[in-house]
Amino acid sequence: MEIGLNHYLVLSTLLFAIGLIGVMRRKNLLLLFFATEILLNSVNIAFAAISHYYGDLTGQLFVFFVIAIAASEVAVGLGLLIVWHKRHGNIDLDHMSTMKG
Amino acid sequence: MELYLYLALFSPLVGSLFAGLFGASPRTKIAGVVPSLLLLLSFVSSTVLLIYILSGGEKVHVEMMTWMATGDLYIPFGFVVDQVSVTMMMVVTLVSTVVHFYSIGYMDHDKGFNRFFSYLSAFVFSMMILIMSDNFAGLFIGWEGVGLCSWLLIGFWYHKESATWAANEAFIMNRIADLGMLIGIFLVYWNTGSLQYDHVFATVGALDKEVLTWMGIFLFIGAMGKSAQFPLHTWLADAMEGPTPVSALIHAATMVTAGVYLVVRANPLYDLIPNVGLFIASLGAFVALFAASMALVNRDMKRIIAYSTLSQLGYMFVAAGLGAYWVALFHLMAHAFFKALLFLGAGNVMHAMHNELDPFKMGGLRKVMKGTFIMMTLASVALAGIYPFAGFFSKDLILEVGFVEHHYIIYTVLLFTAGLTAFYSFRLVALIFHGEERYKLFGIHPHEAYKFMLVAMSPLLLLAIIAGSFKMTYFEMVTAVLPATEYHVHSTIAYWIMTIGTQLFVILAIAFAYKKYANNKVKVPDGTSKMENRLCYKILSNQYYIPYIYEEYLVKPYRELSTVFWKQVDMKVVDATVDGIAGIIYAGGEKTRVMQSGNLSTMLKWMVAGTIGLLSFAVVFGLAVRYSGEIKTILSGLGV
Amino acid sequence: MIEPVNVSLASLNLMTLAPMLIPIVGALLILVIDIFKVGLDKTLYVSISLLFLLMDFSALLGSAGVFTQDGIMMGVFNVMLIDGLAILSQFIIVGASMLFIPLALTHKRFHEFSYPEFFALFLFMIAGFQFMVATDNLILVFVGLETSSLALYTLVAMHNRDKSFEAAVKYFTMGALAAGFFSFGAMVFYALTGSVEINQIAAVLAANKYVDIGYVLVGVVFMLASFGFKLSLVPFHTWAPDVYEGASASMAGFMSIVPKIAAFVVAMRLFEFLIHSGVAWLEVVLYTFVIVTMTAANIWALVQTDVKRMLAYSSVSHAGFVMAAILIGTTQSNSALFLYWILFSFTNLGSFSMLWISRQKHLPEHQRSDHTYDKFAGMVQTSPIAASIMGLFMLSLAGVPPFALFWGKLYLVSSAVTGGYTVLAFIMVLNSAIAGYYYLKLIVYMFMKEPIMGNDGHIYVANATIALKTIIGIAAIGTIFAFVTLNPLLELITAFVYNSGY
Amino acid sequence: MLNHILSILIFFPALAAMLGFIIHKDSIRAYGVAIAAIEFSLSLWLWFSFDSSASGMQFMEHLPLVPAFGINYILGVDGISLFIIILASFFTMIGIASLTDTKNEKNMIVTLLFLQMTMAGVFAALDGIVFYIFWELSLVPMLYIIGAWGGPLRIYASVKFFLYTFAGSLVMLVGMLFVAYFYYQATGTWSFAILDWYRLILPESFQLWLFAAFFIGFAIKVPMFPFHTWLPYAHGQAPTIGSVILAAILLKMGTYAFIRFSLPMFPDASVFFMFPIAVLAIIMVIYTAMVAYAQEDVKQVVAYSSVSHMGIIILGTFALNVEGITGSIFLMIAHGVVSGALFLLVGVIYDRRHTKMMNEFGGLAHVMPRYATIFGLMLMASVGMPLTINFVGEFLSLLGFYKQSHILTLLAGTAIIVGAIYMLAAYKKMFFGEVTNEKNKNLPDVSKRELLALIPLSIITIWLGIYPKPILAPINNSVESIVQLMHDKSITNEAKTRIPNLVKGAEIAKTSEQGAH
Amino acid sequence: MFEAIAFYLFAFLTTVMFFIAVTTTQALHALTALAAGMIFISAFFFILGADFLGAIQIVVYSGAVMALYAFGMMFFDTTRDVKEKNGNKYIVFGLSILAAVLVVVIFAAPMVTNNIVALHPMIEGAGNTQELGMVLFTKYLVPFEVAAVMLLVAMVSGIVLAGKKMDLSLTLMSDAEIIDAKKEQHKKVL
Repeated sequence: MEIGLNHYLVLSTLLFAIGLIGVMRRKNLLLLFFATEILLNSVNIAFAAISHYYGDLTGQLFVFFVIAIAASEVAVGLGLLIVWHKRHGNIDLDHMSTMKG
Repeated sequence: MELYLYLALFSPLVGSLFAGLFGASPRTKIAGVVPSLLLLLSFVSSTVLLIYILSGGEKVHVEMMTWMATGDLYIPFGFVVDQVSVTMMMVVTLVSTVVHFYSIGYMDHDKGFNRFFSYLSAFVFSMMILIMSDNFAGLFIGWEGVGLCSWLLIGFWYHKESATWAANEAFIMNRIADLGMLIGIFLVYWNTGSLQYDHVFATVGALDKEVLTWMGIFLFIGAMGKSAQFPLHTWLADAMEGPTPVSALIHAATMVTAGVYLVVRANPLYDLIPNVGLFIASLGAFVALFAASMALVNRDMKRIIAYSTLSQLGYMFVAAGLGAYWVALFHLMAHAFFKALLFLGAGNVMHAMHNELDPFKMGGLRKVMKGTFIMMTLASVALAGIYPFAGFFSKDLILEVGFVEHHYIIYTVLLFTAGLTAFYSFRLVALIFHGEERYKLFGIHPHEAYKFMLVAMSPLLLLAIIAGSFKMTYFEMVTAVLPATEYHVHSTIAYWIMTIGTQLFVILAIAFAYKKYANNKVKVPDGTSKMENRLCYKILSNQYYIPYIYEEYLVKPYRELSTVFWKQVDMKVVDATVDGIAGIIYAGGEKTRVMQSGNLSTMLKWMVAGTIGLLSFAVVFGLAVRYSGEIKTILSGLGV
Repeated sequence: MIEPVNVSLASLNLMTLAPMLIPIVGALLILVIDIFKVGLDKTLYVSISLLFLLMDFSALLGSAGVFTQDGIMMGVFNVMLIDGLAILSQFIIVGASMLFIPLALTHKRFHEFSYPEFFALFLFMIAGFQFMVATDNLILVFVGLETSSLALYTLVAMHNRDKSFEAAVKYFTMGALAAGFFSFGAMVFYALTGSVEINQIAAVLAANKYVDIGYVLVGVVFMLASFGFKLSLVPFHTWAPDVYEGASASMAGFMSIVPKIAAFVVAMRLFEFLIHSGVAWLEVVLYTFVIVTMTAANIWALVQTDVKRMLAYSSVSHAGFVMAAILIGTTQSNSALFLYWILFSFTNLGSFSMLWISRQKHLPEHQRSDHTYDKFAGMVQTSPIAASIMGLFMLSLAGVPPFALFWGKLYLVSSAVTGGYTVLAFIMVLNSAIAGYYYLKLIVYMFMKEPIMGNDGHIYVANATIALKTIIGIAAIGTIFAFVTLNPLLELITAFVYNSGY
Repeated sequence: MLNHILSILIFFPALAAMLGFIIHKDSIRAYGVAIAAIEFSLSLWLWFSFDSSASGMQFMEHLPLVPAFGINYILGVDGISLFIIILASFFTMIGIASLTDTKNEKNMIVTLLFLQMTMAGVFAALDGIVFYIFWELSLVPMLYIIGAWGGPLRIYASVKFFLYTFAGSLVMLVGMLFVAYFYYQATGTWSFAILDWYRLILPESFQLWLFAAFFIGFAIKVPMFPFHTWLPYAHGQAPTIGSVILAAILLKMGTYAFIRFSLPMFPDASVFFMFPIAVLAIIMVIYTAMVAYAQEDVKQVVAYSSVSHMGIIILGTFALNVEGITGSIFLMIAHGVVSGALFLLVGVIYDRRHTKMMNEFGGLAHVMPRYATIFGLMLMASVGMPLTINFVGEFLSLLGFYKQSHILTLLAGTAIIVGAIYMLAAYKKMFFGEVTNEKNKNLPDVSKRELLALIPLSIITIWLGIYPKPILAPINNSVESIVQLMHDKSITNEAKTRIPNLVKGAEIAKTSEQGAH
Repeated sequence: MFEAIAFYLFAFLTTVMFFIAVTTTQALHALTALAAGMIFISAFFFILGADFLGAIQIVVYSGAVMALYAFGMMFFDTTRDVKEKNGNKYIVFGLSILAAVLVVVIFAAPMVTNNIVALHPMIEGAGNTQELGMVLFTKYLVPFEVAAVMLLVAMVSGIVLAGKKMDLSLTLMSDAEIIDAKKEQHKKVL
């Protein structure tokens, strides 16, 4: 049973879908950020797999940059959460709907 | 001669403007005298022109300036004085001069004295344009102009609801006819390429019969309105709300005859379409009888005379329709004299009776108003057509025309109408001047009119008596332009039988009228007498219920439909659609703005949902492309 | 074994980096200054930023000159791509930024401007956008995008009030999701073609004759979702109104222009070749996007009670309008996109600046949000000139000639007509008509209603300084006299776009 | 200076308006009157220097605006536009002169001067886009006039006015872009110049679509049934001066545009749509006349009467022959004068009583005889009495259309009946009868300032009714060239026969003459 | 064979871990599951021969990012049960499953693409890290530097946002309050 590129792609998609579930159902912002990490990670697997099967390094480079981006996002995201938490004492997004319409 | 033409034409205008200057100022005699004198000038000029024409002069034709010119259309202000128009000019200027002078007295106490003369002279001016114009467009100017003046004058006492109502009715009814006229003019233009009479009548011969028929019909529709022919006749009786001199001038002598003038003027056209002519004649005969019948029972002095006018107009149309244009014109002239006289007399009576119009409330006035009595009686005699008064010559001639042209039904109708005419005319005279002095019951103290008013009326009296003697002179003159058919009953015996028979019939009718109404037993009817409750009386006194029908089935529905159009259609359909579209868009915004709930989770869901939506579409599309071959096979297998 | 690499410096074409490096240097300079001396006034930083932006602008002029002579330039291992699109969009980015920066010099003090970091982040963000547009490598696009986005989230939050935090968090979270979509999309393209460079992708796909259309579509879907977020296409637009409301008015105006033009350029690079290869699916989808975005945003804007939110929806609608250019995909439409956006930036920045100078710190009781319509009632009576200028911007946004945006609409609709999208053209103009209503609503409030009790008109200019007035003046002049510069502008844009192969 | 007189006519009032901002509000009226008078004399000068015998464009100005996209600033007048420009400046002048107490007078006058700019611009523009600019721009001052000085529903009315017209003209804009594109395809260069467009011969199917697109824009402006419902609101709510200019000039933009754009550019489509449009026009005439009859507010009567008259103008335009088109252009001017005057008259009574409901009045002829007289004169002009200005136009329009259809003309001709009905009814309600309302007993008659506006209008009404030639002749020349152009351009046989060939007709006449000799 | 077993094993493990991470109500469980998932992912990298990525995956994600999150969690005090109102679970799962199914439908199909030319082919005999370094510092030098800028931005942002200066909002203070606050600050400094 040969593991082909498609296997990895399907896996990546499934993980991406799990990430989407998290994005949609998490109300706690911190946990919601977890889900976005899952999204990026799932893509990373696919990139690495493609890179592997095509014998091309670009995919791995992409992963490299994605990881960097994910790290930066964490920094900014946590920064935002901290300010919000300082003011409101929670990080629940249901409390965050003063603007609408 | 051009100078006289311009004098005749424009002096009424000057008079009108002069009086108009005083329009807002209080009553001044001068505002009445100057226009009257100017009209006299116009009359004199017309006379000069008449003499010139009579002495065999060429017709006077001037083109003052261009009015409208565009494309191939060229309409000048052109005026022509020929045998026909000069006759009309004479009639118009004479009657209006008389009426003007008369009005100085009649309107003496009226607040709108100045205004009145302004309108009246303006009317004369319009009438002059109507008859002197050398083209249809000019005719139409006059046509509408007299309509306007008629509106102003009928509604002269604008504080009276009935007067303004009648004015509007007259104007609108005339407008209906004017539309026909306008269409007629369009037809003329597009078929002959011009509106000038000489050019048009020179070319009509070459046109299709059908086109000519339509032309004739539409022009005649115009004539029907102005001359108040059935079914556009109701306005004339209502127009009696205006001051009596107005009725005399406009609604008896001049304006209402414009229709006849039009048909006479367009004789080359109508000669080519005898069918239409016959229709005109038949309608004329019908109106003659129809109007006379309504006059029989009416209880309004002026209305009776108005119906009489209507009836006589019917006579004229019979003549014109049967091609006896000169006869029609002759009767027009004669009628103008005695009918104006009659009206002015009625005006005197009204003045005396403090605007009381019901002849049943008068009686025995001959004692206090001798002059008026004589004049009105003579005018009635002329109207009835007793020899040797004017009416005899003109009216009997029309009967003869009917007989000679073998339209016996028309002849019979007209003959019968002649009897009716005599009856109602003398019913009126008898009720007013004879019998018991019923007016005393109402506490009125009648008095004779000013002397000079009677003097002013006298030319008309004279002409009502002697006009008949001009018949041959007139005939020779007009036939230069009109078909010179002489109408003679071939058998002399038949002629005498007819003439004498008619005279006897008329005299009998007069006698009957006197017998019935000139005695002391006449009472003011109170709606209880047996006769008043008869069906035919009711029909007649309600004018065959025509005004009622118009009101119920035309005016009211129009008003209601208008309201429906406004409130239901315009507001609730057209406008509501526009607002509805806006409303739907706006409501769409209100309804869907909940999508923006402000909750981040919802927002994320929307994003994901959008992506998924796109994905599903992509998958469907991708699969379709990938399996396009298979899909095609399946579809073809299914027979698509 | 790995061979040593020999690269000649000349072949790197380092000049292509100059415009991006300038703001980075500026930002670093600001950070350094701040290290040495704390508490310097914001005017200093505004001037420095402006100076560096100016240098950036002149560097761009240089690039433009080179481009007109030599055509498209690649640089630094062919990662940098300086073509007409890149130059034009950078002009817009830098130009709009130059208009934005002086808005920091408000009369009242606002939190963000007390940070030197604000200006540093701002310049970093500009550099990020510049990188984003000046490459066709999806990696650099992604990195540039994230650089600028992260800075932007922070800038929004630095306004330092509850609403701006909320806005920043919403923006950030959705941005993170969009980043996920972007990487997924890039992954699909990479899987398909083994490349992350758009030109290369296009070439490979064309060589394969799009056999894997399903894969392509999946990639396109995720890219669309990602750029849909950035361009605020419905239904990915939901952040826009909230973020605009939460951010300061000036920042909202900035956001309505600069990030979007960057995204437009990338979208143009990415979708144009797909459209031209006859991917009917994409055409249908973009068509739907354009129509839905225009219409839905319009009808939502209709029902807003706050001017800023209305302008937010209006910006969404405008983005949809301009998206049509990408759908049409002709040289004329792509030129129209830039023309439209240049004119739009003047007008929209102007109108947001007008809101900015009327910004209150403490709202009276009857006023629910910062810029309710009521607030502007009867403005013409108390400050007629301000009202006239605001009215001018509204008319321009509505597309009333001869004001700036009319010409953009004209040219864009014309490109729809020329491109054969007749129905689209009609839908576009009808949407302009709907949009007329909400712009008019503000005019109605300003000119035809009576002021609310106790409004002496001071609030409309409470925040005004010479700098702000100058910016508004520039915007107003640009809006009114756009037609003067239209011809050279149009010729320039068309030449640039055409020579870039679009 | 004469070379640039059109530009001066357009931009002088605008510049003056800008300066107007700095003038003290007590002196603004004098300033406004002076500017408007100068503007009017400039327009008269234009008339005097106008060569009436020439049919083409005169005083052309040409300035490239966006040459890359074929947009140029091209101006010019011919007989068709000349008089509407004069009329516009005239109405601005008397409008300002007769302005009664208005709050924010300064804003009003400045707005009016801006409006004057846009009006002059619309009629002088010979470039599609320039035309469109002024066309749209004219909405803005009118929006402000209605919205700021109007009645209780003023905001609804003004917004409705603006959006409705705006939406329509946007559709028209798409049409223009199409034409420009077709021109581009045909010649390889972009051009929005109307005179260039005239040279473009389009296939019939394109013509139909383009005609429809232009039609929506124009029809809303005119306004044609069923797009007319903004008008009663606009008129009902607008202040007097707004109604006057709206009725006198702004509505004419639509009908003018039909003649300037639709007819010469799409002759075949014009013929194709002639009957449907004629039917719409007839509905306008009769239906709105009936609606007018049902009104309770005298201003609404006049407003609906405008729609009714515009129906005749449309009908004349689509007669597609010289008589009809000349008539319709003349009627535009005539209707401008008359309806303008009528709105002024309504304004007079509104100023006194602050109501326009007819049942509030009655017997005014007693109290205000001069007012009643002038009103009566204008009423008669409105119902098309010969020797007043309206008749010439109505007569020619109907005459022209009669060539195309007898029945429809007959139906349209009912205008003279239904028009009389509502007008007379309204006049009767207001002026006749006894003075019943106590408030009306002591109303002052027309004041001098009001006469200042009304007398000239009355004089024009009669003068041009009697002697329309000075206006008719230049119009005729220009119309002849347009009709000839239409005939030459038309493709279908239907159009060739419907649109007369003036040249050929003349030739035949010549040859037959020679034959006769 | 070994590869297949490894793939399925780790696929199963990551899926489960991530699933737990998005569904559990225990924040701590979520964090742990996420960290575990990340580490399992690095296993894929090793399988696929991307050793360098595997290393930084563990270092950056499991080390840095997870540490940050753990810190955040303590700061926000979310170590206890997380109460989340989830009104419409079906939408969430429906959408996600639909997404997965849709993509899988396409991805399960074989790619027919055959024109792929490796732009940066793997080099025989060089270590993964070396290879990457080669490409990163030539071709991807600019993105690398930009990424550095990005990290700087993130750092500055983090500092600014989490900094004390954000506690007082000049935006919300009137001018007078700002002056007062300044004086206060001076005192503290002195």
